[in-house]
Amino acid sequence: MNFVEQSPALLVIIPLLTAFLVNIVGLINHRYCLPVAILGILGSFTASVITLIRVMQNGVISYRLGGWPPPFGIEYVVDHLNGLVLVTVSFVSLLAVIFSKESIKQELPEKISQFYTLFVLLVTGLLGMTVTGDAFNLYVLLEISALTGYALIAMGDNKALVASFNYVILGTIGASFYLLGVGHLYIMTGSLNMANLLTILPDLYSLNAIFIALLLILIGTWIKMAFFPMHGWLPNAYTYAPSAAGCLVAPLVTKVSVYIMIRIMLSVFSPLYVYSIINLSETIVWMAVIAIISGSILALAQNDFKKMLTYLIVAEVGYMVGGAWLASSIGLTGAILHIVNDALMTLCLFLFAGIVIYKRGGQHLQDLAGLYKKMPVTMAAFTVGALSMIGVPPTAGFFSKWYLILGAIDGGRYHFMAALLISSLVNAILFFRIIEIAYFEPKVDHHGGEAEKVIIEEAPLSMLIPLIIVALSLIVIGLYSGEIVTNIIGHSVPTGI
Amino acid sequence: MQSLIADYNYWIYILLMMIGLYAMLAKNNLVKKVIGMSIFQTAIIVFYVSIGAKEHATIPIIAHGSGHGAVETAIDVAHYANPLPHVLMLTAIVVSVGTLGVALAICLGIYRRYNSLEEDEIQEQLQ
Amino acid sequence: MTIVVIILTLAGLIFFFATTVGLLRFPDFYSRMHAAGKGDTLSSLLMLLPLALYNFHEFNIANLLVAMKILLIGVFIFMASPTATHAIIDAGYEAGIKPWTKKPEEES
Amino acid sequence: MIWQLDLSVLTLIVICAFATIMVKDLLSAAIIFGAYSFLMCLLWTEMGAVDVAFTEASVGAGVSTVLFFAAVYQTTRRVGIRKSGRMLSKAIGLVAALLTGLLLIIAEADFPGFGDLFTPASLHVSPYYITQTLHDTNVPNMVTSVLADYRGFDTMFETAVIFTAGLAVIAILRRLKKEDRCDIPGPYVISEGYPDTIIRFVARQLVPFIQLFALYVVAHGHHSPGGGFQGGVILGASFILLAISFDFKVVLGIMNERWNILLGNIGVLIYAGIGFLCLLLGANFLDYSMLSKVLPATDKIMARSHGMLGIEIGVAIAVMAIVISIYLNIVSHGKYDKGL
Repeated sequence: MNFVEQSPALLVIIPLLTAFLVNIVGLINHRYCLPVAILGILGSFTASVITLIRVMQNGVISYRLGGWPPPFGIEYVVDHLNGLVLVTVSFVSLLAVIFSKESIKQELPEKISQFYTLFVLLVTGLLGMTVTGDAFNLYVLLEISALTGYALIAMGDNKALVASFNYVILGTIGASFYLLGVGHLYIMTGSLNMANLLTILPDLYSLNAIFIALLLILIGTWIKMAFFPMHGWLPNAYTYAPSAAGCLVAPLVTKVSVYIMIRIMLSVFSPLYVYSIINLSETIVWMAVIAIISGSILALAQNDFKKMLTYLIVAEVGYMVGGAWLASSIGLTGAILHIVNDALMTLCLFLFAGIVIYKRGGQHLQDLAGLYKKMPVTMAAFTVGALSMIGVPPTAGFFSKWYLILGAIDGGRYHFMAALLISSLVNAILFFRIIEIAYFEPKVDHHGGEAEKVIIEEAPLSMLIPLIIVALSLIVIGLYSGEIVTNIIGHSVPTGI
Repeated sequence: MQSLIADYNYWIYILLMMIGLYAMLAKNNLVKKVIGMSIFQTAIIVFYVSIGAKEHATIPIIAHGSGHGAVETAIDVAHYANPLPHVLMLTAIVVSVGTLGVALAICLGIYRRYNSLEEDEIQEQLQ
Repeated sequence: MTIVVIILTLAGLIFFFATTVGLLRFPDFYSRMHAAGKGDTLSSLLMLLPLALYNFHEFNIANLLVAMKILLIGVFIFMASPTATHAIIDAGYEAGIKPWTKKPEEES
Repeated sequence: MIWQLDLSVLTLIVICAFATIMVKDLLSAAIIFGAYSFLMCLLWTEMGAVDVAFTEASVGAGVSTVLFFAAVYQTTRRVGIRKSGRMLSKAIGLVAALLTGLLLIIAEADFPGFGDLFTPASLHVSPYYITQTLHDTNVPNMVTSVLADYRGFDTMFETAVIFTAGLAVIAILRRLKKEDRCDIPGPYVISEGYPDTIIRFVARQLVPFIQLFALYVVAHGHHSPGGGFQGGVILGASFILLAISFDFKVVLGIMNERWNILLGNIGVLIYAGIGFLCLLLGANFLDYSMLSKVLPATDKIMARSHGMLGIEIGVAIAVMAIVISIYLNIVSHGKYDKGL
């Protein structure tokens, strides 16, 4: 066996096998679950990095599962776009699994083995969705990640069950719409392979059925990514989920759905079709504008820190959908870069929320009071995440926003640019309010207790280290975003849209 | 009118789909929603299986073909129904029963906490 | 052979029809279940028998196997269907459903 | 296809769907839904999709209905009387349904005719499967060969989906602590009175036959409709029959919780393990032809056939364990003490 040769399959197979091992090991002793899960995800991360390097050296990789040639068997296709997303997904899940150690001990002590099995299966589903080149295989993996997501969210407190039920209903509608769209493509072309569809479809571009297939797939992915009018399931589900589960679900599920949308747009339908032949991009950019603004305003109205973050996710999804539909290659570049950045930023903020819940037992804004003195390192990392969310230059968030704004100007969509700026402003207000609470308002008002020594109570290292890594990576990616754009994203964005 | 009669399968699947979707979104009872979900998913299965149907075709199993690799007569493609949608739908049925199990489990969990399966009563208790 | 098959099928259909009429027209739970349980089992058998026979238009081992399988279905229906009827009636009895009597109900 | 039969079954299906949604009693809804599934099964047999019909018969009409029953048994049959103020969600539902219907009707105009021999779907990829299945894999049932070999990767994740579902049910419902604060007692009292001898006797006689049939379905999936999934569901159903006719404890006596979970894992591991073995032997993942290196006296084609049998067995084990586990969890509300 050649590890390098087989890396596209291994990056999905390793976590899949790990999931079952975790469960079997959990029957013996709960303590062994976490190390096995970490090892599995680490293996998957290694495989994805190797795959990305191979792609950067040799170009697109195609892997035939079962050895059958593409239109008949299932094919894995790794190009620059999903290579990047793969590395992001496995990196984020690696940090999230390390973080989960203490938090899961506190929140779900008796279901550790189930939690980690579902966790690793969710990672498998997300990686598989990213790497596959077959439209139906994507559906199966979509359902794996959806089912694990429902269960992980439902493991939270009482409200989580109701939220999870809504998620089941809407998520099933989303997945079914996707399946229906694929069915429409299948009845018109007879193929399920994405690359094959790309070659067959141009003859059929004039038909309504193809347009409706695209529309159904778009609606399906929009429900999955909580694009604004269809976002109803997201805030409650992510707010009440166990914090270790939230750290995995919140950064990744919506982003992978955005990736799927872009993949379908570029690799099943061509840029020519989605941007020129059909006349949808103006409408969708307007929808994205509404999503960004309403997400930001709803976030302003929240008192619950985690709920505020979930509404910010809704706004961020608007960024990416809008960027993808700007019909300019710069905008698309921005959207893809934002998938990576937003996954890391959301991870950073949710890790922070997890630490606050762990230490303070609550997620209300007032629970953050006085944190700067008690947990300086945590708050420093949080500040990096917040600055990135606002879009302050050295951090990663600035650059993707910059590309998005350039794309908006390039495509002449000034309302989108305005929405981005308004959203940045709202983010600034939100995060400075939090920083103010955390910095200036001490938890108990101390009359004359000026000399009182503040005890530094940082979170355990297993929680702190992922947070520090992700904060650092936000800065590093910010500094190297030019290289990422030219060396990786540039190859996957079609020029001259 | 011709297509109305000829393509009746497609019309029925659209109708079932609408029934399921309506039940999922509008019904108040959680188990009813789950039933709506199952109807919605079977509607899609009807759609796919209809794609695979061929006039005067038989089931996709090659008759008397157990001789090791040796095929006595040439296989007529039109003689067998298209197997691919069947395979896809086997997967879809499995997925739907999985979703059903999880949805019912969540319903039970909700009932344990709120002593009700009605959405509005649960919402009242949540506030 | 064909004539036997036709006669048996017709008999099966008649029994099925009687079952359905009984299920719809009988006055109470128990008599309806009685119609369903008895008529259904017999008519299924009457339908399966001609199917097995019809398969023998050409006698060979493969056809014999198919006929055996069809008859096996009949055997299992004969075991399962009355038991199911019994279980339903038992449940009805435990739930306290009163049997119908000839006297009009309002007197009691 | 006989279109008259087709049409009448479809009409009945629509009536059943309406009735399921409209009826005011959840138990009746579950029963009508069972009838709906059975009609679906009939429809698919009639369209030539025997494997789908078999799966629907075992899953839709069998296990799904039992799961609905178990859920209703643990909760309530009551469907609340609708209060006013639900107009908004009704309107959303209606608008969404109508819009979707409209979209699909527009798309339908471009579809090739139903039952047409020369649709793209039956000309592009599927002729390869139909003509090559014997040549490539020596399996006459093309559904099995496509399911387990050409698109075996889908099927592996399909098994993983059912495993995920089982685990999700355990994660949501299973209660390991003895007492739960917000516990509501089950609404129905099981009559502990007379054990019904007739039912128990017949069930005891039937269970071995059911299990034998399930094994036949698994083993004979290459030549006839059926395969690992259907066989596994039937095996699971035989245990459910035991649980219903005897006692909850009988099933736990045969297969306790740890074994059940272990079997579920082992089943999927057999599948993924065979795939991984191919990878270790130097081929791509799930390329069974490479198994001819380790299996005695098989050429590459027979190796594919044997590989398929292996994964079918894995699927059957996993599905059996998971079906039992989902049922036991739902019917005992996650407490594994007593139930239907």
